[in-house]
Amino acid sequence: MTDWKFTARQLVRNPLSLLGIIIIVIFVFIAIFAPLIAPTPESHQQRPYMIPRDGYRAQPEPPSEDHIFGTTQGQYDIFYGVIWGTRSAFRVGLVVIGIVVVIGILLGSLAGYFGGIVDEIIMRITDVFLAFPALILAMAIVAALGPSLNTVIIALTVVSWPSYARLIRGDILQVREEDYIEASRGLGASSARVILRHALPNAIYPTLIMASLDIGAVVLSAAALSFLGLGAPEGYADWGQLTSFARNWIVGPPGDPLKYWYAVTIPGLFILFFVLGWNLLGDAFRDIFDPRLARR
Amino acid sequence: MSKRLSKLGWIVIIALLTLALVAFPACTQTGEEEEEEENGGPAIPYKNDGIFVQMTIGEPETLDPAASYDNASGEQIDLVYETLVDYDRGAAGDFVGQLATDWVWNAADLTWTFTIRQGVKFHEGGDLSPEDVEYSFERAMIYDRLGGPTWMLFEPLLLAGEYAGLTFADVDATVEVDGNNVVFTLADAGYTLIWLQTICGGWGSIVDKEWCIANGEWDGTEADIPNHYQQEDGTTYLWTHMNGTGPWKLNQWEHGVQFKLERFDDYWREPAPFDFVISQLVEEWTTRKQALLAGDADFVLVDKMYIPEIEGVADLLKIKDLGELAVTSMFMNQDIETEDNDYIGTGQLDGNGIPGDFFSDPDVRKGFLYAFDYETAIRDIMLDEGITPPSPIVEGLLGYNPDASRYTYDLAKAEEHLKAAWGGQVWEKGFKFTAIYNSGNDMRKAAMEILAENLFEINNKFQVAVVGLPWGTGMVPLLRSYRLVLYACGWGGDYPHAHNFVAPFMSTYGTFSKFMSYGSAELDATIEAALLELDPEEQLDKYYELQQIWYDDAPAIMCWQPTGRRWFTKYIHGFFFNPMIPGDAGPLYYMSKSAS
Amino acid sequence: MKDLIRIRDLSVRFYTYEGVVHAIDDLDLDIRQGETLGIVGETGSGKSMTALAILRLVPYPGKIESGSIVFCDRDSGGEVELLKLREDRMRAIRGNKISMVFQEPGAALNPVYTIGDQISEVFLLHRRQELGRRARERVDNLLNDGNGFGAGLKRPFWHWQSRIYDKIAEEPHALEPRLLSHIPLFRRLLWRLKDEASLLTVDMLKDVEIPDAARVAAEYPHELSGGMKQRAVIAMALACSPELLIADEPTTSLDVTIQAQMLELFRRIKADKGASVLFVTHNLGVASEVCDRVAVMYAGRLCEVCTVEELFLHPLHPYTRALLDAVPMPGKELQTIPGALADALNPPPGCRFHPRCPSATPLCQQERPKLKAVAKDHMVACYLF
Amino acid sequence: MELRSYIIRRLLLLIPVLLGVTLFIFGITMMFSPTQRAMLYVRDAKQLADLPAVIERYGLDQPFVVQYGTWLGQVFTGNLGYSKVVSQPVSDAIIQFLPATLELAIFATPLIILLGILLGTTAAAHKDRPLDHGTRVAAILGWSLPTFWLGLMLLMIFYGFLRGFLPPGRLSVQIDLLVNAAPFIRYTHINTIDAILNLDGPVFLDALRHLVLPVVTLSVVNVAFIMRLMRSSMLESLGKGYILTARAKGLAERVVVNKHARRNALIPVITVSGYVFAALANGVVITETIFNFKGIGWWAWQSAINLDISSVLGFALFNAVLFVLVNLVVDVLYTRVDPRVRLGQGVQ
Repeated sequence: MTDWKFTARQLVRNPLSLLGIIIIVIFVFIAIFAPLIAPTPESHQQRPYMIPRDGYRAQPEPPSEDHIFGTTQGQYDIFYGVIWGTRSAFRVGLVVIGIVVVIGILLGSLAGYFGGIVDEIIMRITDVFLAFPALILAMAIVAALGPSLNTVIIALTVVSWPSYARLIRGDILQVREEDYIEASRGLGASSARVILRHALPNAIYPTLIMASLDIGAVVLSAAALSFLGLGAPEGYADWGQLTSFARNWIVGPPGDPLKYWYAVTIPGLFILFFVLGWNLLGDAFRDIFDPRLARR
Repeated sequence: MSKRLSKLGWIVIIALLTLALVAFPACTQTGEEEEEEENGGPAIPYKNDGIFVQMTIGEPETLDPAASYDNASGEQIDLVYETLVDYDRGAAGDFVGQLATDWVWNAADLTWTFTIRQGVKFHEGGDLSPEDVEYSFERAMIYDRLGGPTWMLFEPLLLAGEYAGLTFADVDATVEVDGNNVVFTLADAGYTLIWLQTICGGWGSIVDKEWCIANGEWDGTEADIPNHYQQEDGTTYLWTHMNGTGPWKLNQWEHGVQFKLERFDDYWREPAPFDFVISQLVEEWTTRKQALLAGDADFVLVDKMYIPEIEGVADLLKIKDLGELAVTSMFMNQDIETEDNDYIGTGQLDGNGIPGDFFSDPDVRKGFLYAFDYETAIRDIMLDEGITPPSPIVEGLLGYNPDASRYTYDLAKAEEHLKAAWGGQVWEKGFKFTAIYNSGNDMRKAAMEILAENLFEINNKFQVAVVGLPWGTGMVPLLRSYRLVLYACGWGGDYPHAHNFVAPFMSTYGTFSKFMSYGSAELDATIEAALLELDPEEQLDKYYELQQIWYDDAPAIMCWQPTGRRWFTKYIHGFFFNPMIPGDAGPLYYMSKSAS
Repeated sequence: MKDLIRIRDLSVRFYTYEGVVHAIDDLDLDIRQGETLGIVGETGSGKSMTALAILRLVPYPGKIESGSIVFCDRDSGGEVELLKLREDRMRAIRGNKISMVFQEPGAALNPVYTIGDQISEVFLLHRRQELGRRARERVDNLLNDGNGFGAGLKRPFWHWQSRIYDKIAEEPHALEPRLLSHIPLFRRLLWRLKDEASLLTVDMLKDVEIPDAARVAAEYPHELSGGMKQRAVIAMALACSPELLIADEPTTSLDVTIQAQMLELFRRIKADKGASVLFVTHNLGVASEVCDRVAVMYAGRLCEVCTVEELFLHPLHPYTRALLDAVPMPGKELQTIPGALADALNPPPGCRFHPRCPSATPLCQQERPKLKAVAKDHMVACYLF
Repeated sequence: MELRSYIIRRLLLLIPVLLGVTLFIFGITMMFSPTQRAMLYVRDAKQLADLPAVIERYGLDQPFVVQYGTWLGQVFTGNLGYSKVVSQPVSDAIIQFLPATLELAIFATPLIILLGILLGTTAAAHKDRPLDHGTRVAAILGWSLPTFWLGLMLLMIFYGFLRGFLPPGRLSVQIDLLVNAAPFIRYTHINTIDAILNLDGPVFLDALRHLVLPVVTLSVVNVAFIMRLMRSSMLESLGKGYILTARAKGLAERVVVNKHARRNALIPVITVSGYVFAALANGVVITETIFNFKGIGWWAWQSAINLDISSVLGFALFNAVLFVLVNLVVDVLYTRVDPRVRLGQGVQ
């Protein structure tokens, strides 16, 4: 456990990772308390994730008392959108990472432990998926299944599981060579037991941590898909979509080019900070886990 | 690393210097242009002398005049091809000769005789002859693209809607060459004016017979018809090639990027005012706006919602209050195809879907019509630049009844009707379905959302999901296979006659009514009677009657009839408005561009 | 014998997360001309750091805190304070006057360059003038002998080359060649320098008894055996006939048979070139074979400095004795040193060896014993003497 | 093993992967019912009116294997379907739109690699000093930037304040006419290269002006990626024994870093440069969309939002094949850079 303490101390002592932690904590807070921070209007109770709108006019309105971040195209309230969008972001990120890690552990450990034909088959399948640039495959899947938040989750899962399966397989392969697995096998433990009890915990802690820190990247991809119009239905609280609403309002009328700055800047900053938080943490962890940069 | 620069450092510096070099001329260029005006933002510089640049969002589907039935295609065809006669400037009832020098109506024989202009050259070098005219019309009719414009030709000539069921002899007899004349035989005197109006459209364009045949088009014989009747889309030579007699000829078509026309030097009239006419495809507004303000575009499409953005710009030519002959409606399909249909939920009236015949109950339709907030739509969506038409016969058409019965926003009445619908089951169980608009059209989307929102407010078991689907690839297949439930669509007139609005909306064969299973033989007869009525008074009554039928049947929600606006840079001169010109940029041949 | 290197009060510290490590603490040491001085000690005793300090190559986060290292140039007779030298002057000494052979020949060679490239680099760096002269001679020969049409065409080019190389021979950092060597494409025009360097390289490789030297020069490190690699590394270190060769455990990672060959090579080199050798090793046996004098280090400090004979016959310092007892020898019971190596972060006060010393006194715990001469060529830092 | 036989062997190994790729792509389309697929593929009103006939004609109700075989046969003859959004076959669309994207890549790739390597080297050489922290923060920031948002912000600034300075699109109107007119020969349809080949300065400058913003947008994220990788790789390399050797030789720090350390540090960077291709392929979709730069990414986006499945899948297939080939090239390149690698074996 001293290792964990050391890790924790490293994280807190490094200003960058500390900043990352703070950012993530703030976002977690926003996600949990979204209904308090941005209460859902009465008429919207049944569908809190749909951003309430104030009329149907296209032109964004600047921040005011009613809409502290202003409204974006179609009079969607930006504040409500970004606050509830935090929940959407966590949802996409956690679900995708969760599924991906489960699939990764399952297939990765199967491949890594049994090797041979099992390994070969699983690895060739990952080859197929890794043959596509990720976003393009995700785009194709979303387009084929019809754009929605769920298809985005499916698509991102499909494109990201192979690399985790490979990572975990690699970890398992490494551990398998180590003596104590042989030893426990010698004592008559079953393969599954060996994997579950010994190999997995030792092999994959770092991988798991790195995976969970990929939430930022997943959310970034989801936002990109949403921005391209291949995400949640219109009006759904989602950062990428809020950004895409601003696309036609990047430049204000002549003489006031930054008139609609809030429409594009605010949702973008939310994405940026969210991803930044995870990346800062990820960077710190990478240094901690990197044996090449072992502490001196 | 030492203070000295590495090789890489040098490369980066050189790269940056190159960038700076590139930026410099650009910078100085803008520096000269940016003369701030007191009000109305910076002056728009004069650019691209002799070139007309417009930025729009639609790309031509086809360049074949006999197949084209969309605005973007029609616009280019209008500039490249010519028709026998054309509307005289803005007036929709007066005509000027184009490829015809003279036209005479013979009431006894029901014939229109057109004298063909001499000395007109096609772009590829051919001379215009009466045979070309005959060939053009016959080709359009034997090709008869499904979903194309040809139905408009069959109706006046043969009282038919399509080639199926006719013979070549029938078609051949309607168009005959007589010396230097071409004689059209109409089926009824009621079509006299409509025929002239019809052939002003792009489908009346004259193509070069010899050139067409040489390039594998229909050879003019009956034997060759099966090869060309309803030929598959994209396979006709004319689909991607143009050879007209108009002031411009095709220069280059970069699919998805731009469409370029260049001046045709052997044009029979004064040469065209622009060396090039370039139509660029720019989907997003910011780029279009910036191009307009930077003088890179002379005309851009401005959606209603963006009007406040550029209203204050001094250097723009702002043209307002144009009476467009167009209407946007939401259609309710009374007989939905339920197989493989993702948009009707469970397909049952169980609160999670709707049955295929959901909209066949008039109470449902009327409930919907009362639930739409017409005023909010005009105010918020149209920014007060439009009106709510009571029926498809919109303002500006002969037959329009300003006092016709109309539906208004009335949630109480809506509730009343919806409670009565399907024996109270609708109210009790609720419904759920997906309404479709063509993605990118935010105005239609907003209209649907207003409706959905209001229905939800009446009873929150009424759930309408609003989803955008691409027009060509998403909506059209669903529409044509009767799978759309409630969908928004717009109609722009082909010719300025009430019939052109009644038929698509109310007849059994109509573009819209057919696909919402509205209409009956009886109604068709009423429509025909109104059309063929020669007495103006009587005709007016009959069209009024049709409007009342529309009100009683309540088949669709009439959302709005827009009032047109156009935006040019101030260097463009000579625009006049005619709702029948397919291109928004107007009559380019009569327009010009100069720095003054 | 005159001194070649005089180290006085040298302190090297490492500033780590955990705290400050005193890697070398007030070290005084002389290296004489022509001698082989061994530094022995356990891992972490600071012996390698001493070697690196002489070259001023103490790795980050280490820092030479204080002290002086004076280098007495045998050729010029001048004395320079290495620690105060400008960086570029220091570079001119590294690999030229003082060079170093590292422990792991596999790691010491850059895997992506050929052996020849890596050795030529030294010549190109420190022997530019000579290379320029040789290249010029070669061009002049061409000018004199060249006949025929081709030569006629090339003649102006040769003239130009002759001039450039002449300039390099006179003043290697003259403007024109310097400009040339910085412009990517033109740099290639100086290819004759490289050619000459390769010739010298092959000679050098032959010198360290590498068979088939020309072939080896064109090979990559991974294609050679450990012994060959070490020979190559030694050749690299000897390329410029240094006055001091620092060998940091040069034989540790090699097989025993190769070790013997290597030691033989070192002895021969010393005899041939008359260079001083600073031989860092933890192996007393190896030290006894090559060294004239030996310095024993413990926890960053010198314990004892004496001739190799004295060390084995009359070891004085308790640590030296313990060290000798720990050397396995037939018929002798092996003894281990009790306790663990001093904690570098919190070294014990006074004599650093006192916690493990069998004869420690209270004074040893308080004050640091100074290195003092107890006999000719024998110094020891212990209160017992 | 010889390079040629190595390449041949690798190409053979690609066959199962590519078969898997096609199977996967085809599998996606097979999730639709025959009717839906009929609606996807036909573009003709007449055929839409009679979908069962279409199903019959194209055998859309045949067993999976049969349909897959038919489809694979078409793919091999270059028939990837019809792109409705640009009214031409998918293969033609790829040919039409590829040059623009290549042009972006031609400028972005060297920028990404050179800048990434330079910054990574610099950061590593200044480890734990302000320069390192600065570049590191910049890299994390760059890595976290949503590309689409960056593009929009650039547009906001350059449109808002420097109108006409760095315009969207590929060429200005008049330059475009010039390029398509007689004396100018379009060898490659890559404007900058054509301009050089035609020795036409104005065209070159105009094309370059249009490239600046998209290239910058495309590069930022990837520069950050390469930089991070390069930094850690350099740090590893700088800790190696041969660096000490090089310093002990008396080499200047500049030479030590740029020659001895970097050459070694580049090896892992080369192994991931395949991912740079993937990142570029992903990036062009967003970049071209934002800057109205009509390349293959824009077309893919248009197809995707128009649910033009055959185009999107054709595009994905094209990218997969390209990506696989790029990885092959990277592997071959790798053997060239690292003398320790023997063909067909990999390191160690």
